[in-house]
Amino acid sequence: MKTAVIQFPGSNCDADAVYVAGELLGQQAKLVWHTETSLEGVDAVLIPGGFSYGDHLRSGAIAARSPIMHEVRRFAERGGPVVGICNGFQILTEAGLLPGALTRNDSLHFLCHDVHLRVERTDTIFTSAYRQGQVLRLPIAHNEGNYYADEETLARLRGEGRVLFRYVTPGGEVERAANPNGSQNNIAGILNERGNVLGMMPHPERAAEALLGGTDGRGLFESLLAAVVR
Amino acid sequence: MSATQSLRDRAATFGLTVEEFDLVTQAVGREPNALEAAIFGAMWSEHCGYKNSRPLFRVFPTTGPQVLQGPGENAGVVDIGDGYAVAFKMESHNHPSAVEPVQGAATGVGGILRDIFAMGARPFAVLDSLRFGDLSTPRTQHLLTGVVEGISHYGNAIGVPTVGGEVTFHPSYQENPLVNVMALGLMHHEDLAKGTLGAVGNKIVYVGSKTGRDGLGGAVFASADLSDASNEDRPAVQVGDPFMEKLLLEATLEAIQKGLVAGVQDMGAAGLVSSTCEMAYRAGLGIDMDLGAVPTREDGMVPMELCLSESQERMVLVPVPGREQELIDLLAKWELDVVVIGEVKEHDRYRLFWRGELVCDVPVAALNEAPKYTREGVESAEIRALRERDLSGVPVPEDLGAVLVKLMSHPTIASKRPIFERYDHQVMTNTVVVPGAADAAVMRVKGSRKGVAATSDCNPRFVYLDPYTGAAAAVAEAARNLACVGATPLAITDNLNFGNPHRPEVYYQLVQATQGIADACRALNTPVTGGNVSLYNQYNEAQADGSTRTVAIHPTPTIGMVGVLPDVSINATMALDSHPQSLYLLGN
Amino acid sequence: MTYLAKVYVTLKKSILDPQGRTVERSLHQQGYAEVRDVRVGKYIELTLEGERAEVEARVREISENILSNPVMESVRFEIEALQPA
Amino acid sequence: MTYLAKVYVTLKKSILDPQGRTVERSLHQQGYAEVRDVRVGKYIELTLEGERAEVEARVREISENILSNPVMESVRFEIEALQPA
Ligand SMILES: Nc1ncnc2c1ncn2[C@@H]1O[C@H](COP(=O)(O)OP(=O)(O)O)[C@@H](O)[C@H]1O
Repeated sequence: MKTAVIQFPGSNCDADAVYVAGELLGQQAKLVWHTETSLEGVDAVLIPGGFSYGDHLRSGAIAARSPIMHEVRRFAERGGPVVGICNGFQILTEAGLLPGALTRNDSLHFLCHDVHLRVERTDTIFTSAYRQGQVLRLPIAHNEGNYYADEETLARLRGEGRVLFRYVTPGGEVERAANPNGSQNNIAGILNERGNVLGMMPHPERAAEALLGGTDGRGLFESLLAAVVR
Repeated sequence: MSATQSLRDRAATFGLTVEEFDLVTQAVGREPNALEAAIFGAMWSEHCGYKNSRPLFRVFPTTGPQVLQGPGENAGVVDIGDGYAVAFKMESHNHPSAVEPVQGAATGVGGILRDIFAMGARPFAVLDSLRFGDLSTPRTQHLLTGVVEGISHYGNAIGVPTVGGEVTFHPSYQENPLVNVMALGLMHHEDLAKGTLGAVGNKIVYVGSKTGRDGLGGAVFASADLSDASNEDRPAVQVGDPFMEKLLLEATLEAIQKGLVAGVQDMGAAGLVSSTCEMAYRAGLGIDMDLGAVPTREDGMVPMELCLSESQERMVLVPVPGREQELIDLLAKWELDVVVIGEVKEHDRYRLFWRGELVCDVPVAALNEAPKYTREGVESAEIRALRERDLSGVPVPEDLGAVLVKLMSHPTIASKRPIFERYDHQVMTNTVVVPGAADAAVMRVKGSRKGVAATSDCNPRFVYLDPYTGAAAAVAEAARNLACVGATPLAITDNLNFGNPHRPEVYYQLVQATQGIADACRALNTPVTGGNVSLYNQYNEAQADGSTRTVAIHPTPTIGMVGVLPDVSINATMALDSHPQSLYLLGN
Repeated sequence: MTYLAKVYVTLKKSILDPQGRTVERSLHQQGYAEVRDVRVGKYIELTLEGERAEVEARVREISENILSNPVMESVRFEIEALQPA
Repeated sequence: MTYLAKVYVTLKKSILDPQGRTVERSLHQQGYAEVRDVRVGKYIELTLEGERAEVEARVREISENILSNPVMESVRFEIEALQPA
């Protein structure tokens, strides 16, 4: 699997993404600078976390309008898998590749701690390595992860099974107390209509090694690998 | 200010005493002009020239086989084996944080990170040591919230994890909080960069943010020396831009790794002047610089403002001759503006030009050789009495359980989770021991089995009562914290936060504390590789009779210590596993 | 001609504004009990050159496509001619 | 009477506005080369009850002491009477 990790000025989880998709998975991963205009020969695109353009104006807003995003859109239209993590999720919504928006955490604070997520579906290219309903422990680190969409969009997301991850209690219950940022419906990650674009706030790449305290995030990369190789 | 007053009469407006002004006249060989006087004032300030503290540093051990770079550069560097080294340093941003906590603390993080990547190291951990007054007051709540927000804003955005620190509360910090930030960077030995100029003919390149009138608001200059911009136009607060710094960081490291730079230095206190003339001093060479080339954010800036502005996110680079264009292209890729502002010269002068005119021409050496003062220290009788108070008569409380609860609920002891959860402590995916898990943080080193551990410590109450033993104890505590995660201590950086050194009782604390640090470092084989001094931390306390009295903060020599783990997977935390375990008490 | 555009970006009424709520609570605590409906938005100033109609069209584009996100924000703007310096 | 107060908080001219600078650059890259001097500030709305003069005094206090930091920001406000709903 050849992964392109898109690098914007201000991206800061780019090297972490390359480390997991490349080193840990034993695959190829390369950084692609935001002014580049080709994704030739790439199997998967990863838009990493960070503070692209300092998160100025709105998080993800300026990055979403940079040249490479045109190419990412075409890649997604061809059915190529695209994952946006944290700031990457914000960029995907700003670019219109995913519906809704990510607004300020309801606590108004940046939060960095582990959360529990429930895997809502396993018949996707991102979650085949997990069990249905499996509860994952992954870290979050964001200021603006509060997912918002209008009622109609939410109803569609639910109806079409496009909510892939929800914040839950360690026991797997969707409860207000398990929601770190005020996201509607405890949404932590969603898919596009076609199911090949994923945006999520938690950081699977930070939980891919036992040394760092957890391996629950690894399944996402393994699922993707299996899908691409197949 | 009367028009007839000579520069010498108003030496104080340049931060010089009359005696110092005369020393400048002697060194320059004539009376300095106002710009030159101000430049000397800045370079001879405590912050740049360490005129009160340097003599005290002589007691510190600074060498050892592990030390690759001792004091004197942007940061100290220690060897951790396998070809890797760690650059680290601590710096204070106390006064700015007292005025504007968010930006004050944020720019503190920005400044220390520049010191680290100017050494060629990639910053990979930040620790923050914070002291505030009474948490029940609105002022302290405002300061604490703001400082934490500032650190989190800057550190999170630039993508360096904040992995540890300490927060304590004591009334002596009510008006004058302390914000000490330590940063660590990782590098390969061969990438060690220095703040120097290389050879004659080398160009001096300015990169980063444009220069504004930042940091001149607090200056005491006579208005005649500045442009006619009103005071309103001279912000006392500097705003930090972590986004710009992230670009600077990536560009600087890439330039160093590609061998494009002969010298690097960040522009910190006293901005352009201190960075360039320190570089010249290290190289033993001179500089010719055109102030007109300095990119400005505002119109009408004059030489004094250009020289002393403390605008953030600026660096000085010296390209390797012949590779200037490569460097400029690289910086452009990172969307950074770059200008050549000067050249390295054979002579030993610091020469500045403005609109074709030579406006400053002074010896580099004199600028960098501030006079040194040793004073007389006397212990305060009041404090001695406190220390010697007989405590044998204090009764043991009956309900020790209640005492425990009371202690645990003191903000200094209570959990710091609400603070460290606002810091991204995992970005870069190296943090093996996270905040709250132990008293020191542990980072792995990708590409090696090694781990790096870091901690910051000081118990100011102890130092107040007994500065020698208290400061030594801070070093010992830091070493214990490292040992408890499985690391071997390597070296320390320190941040000496004290009151006004002209007061004998404060000077006494400084002398005793530095001696305590030195002796403890010798005993533990952890040399001092750098540090920072913040003096004049004091406040006015209202007295019963309506008068006020100047009181110094508790003396606070914060110790930042770095250690190495041979195998990072073998580490320890405080967690007790659920199965039966035994607890042992070591020591006496 | 040189124009100053003032752009106001506010969260849509239907969207909860946690920042506004926090400011409101703090105002209440500080004795301003009569304050309600606090909303915090953005105020952006920009200067640009051109003919009035064209400037207006450009500012509209910028405001609607870049300075605000229609999913959650409303935007309005004003334009005023600047005296030549 | 009920009043709507509109408060504008801007960074002082001499203070670095990283947000404005970044937005300006991005506008240039997206083809709006004629835009300059972009400054990003805050726009706060609040509703409050009282006599006009008193409301004005209260809003001034709130604006100057709470909603802005005089060390780095300028603040101005407008007050308009709201039609009773
Ligand atoms: N300001 C801070 N920033 C980051 N981490 C902090 C901060 N203050 C405390 N911590 C972390 O919280 C934990 C407990 O700290 P502290 O209460 O100071 O313990 P101790 O006094 O026993 O060293 C440590 O892991 C420490 O690094």
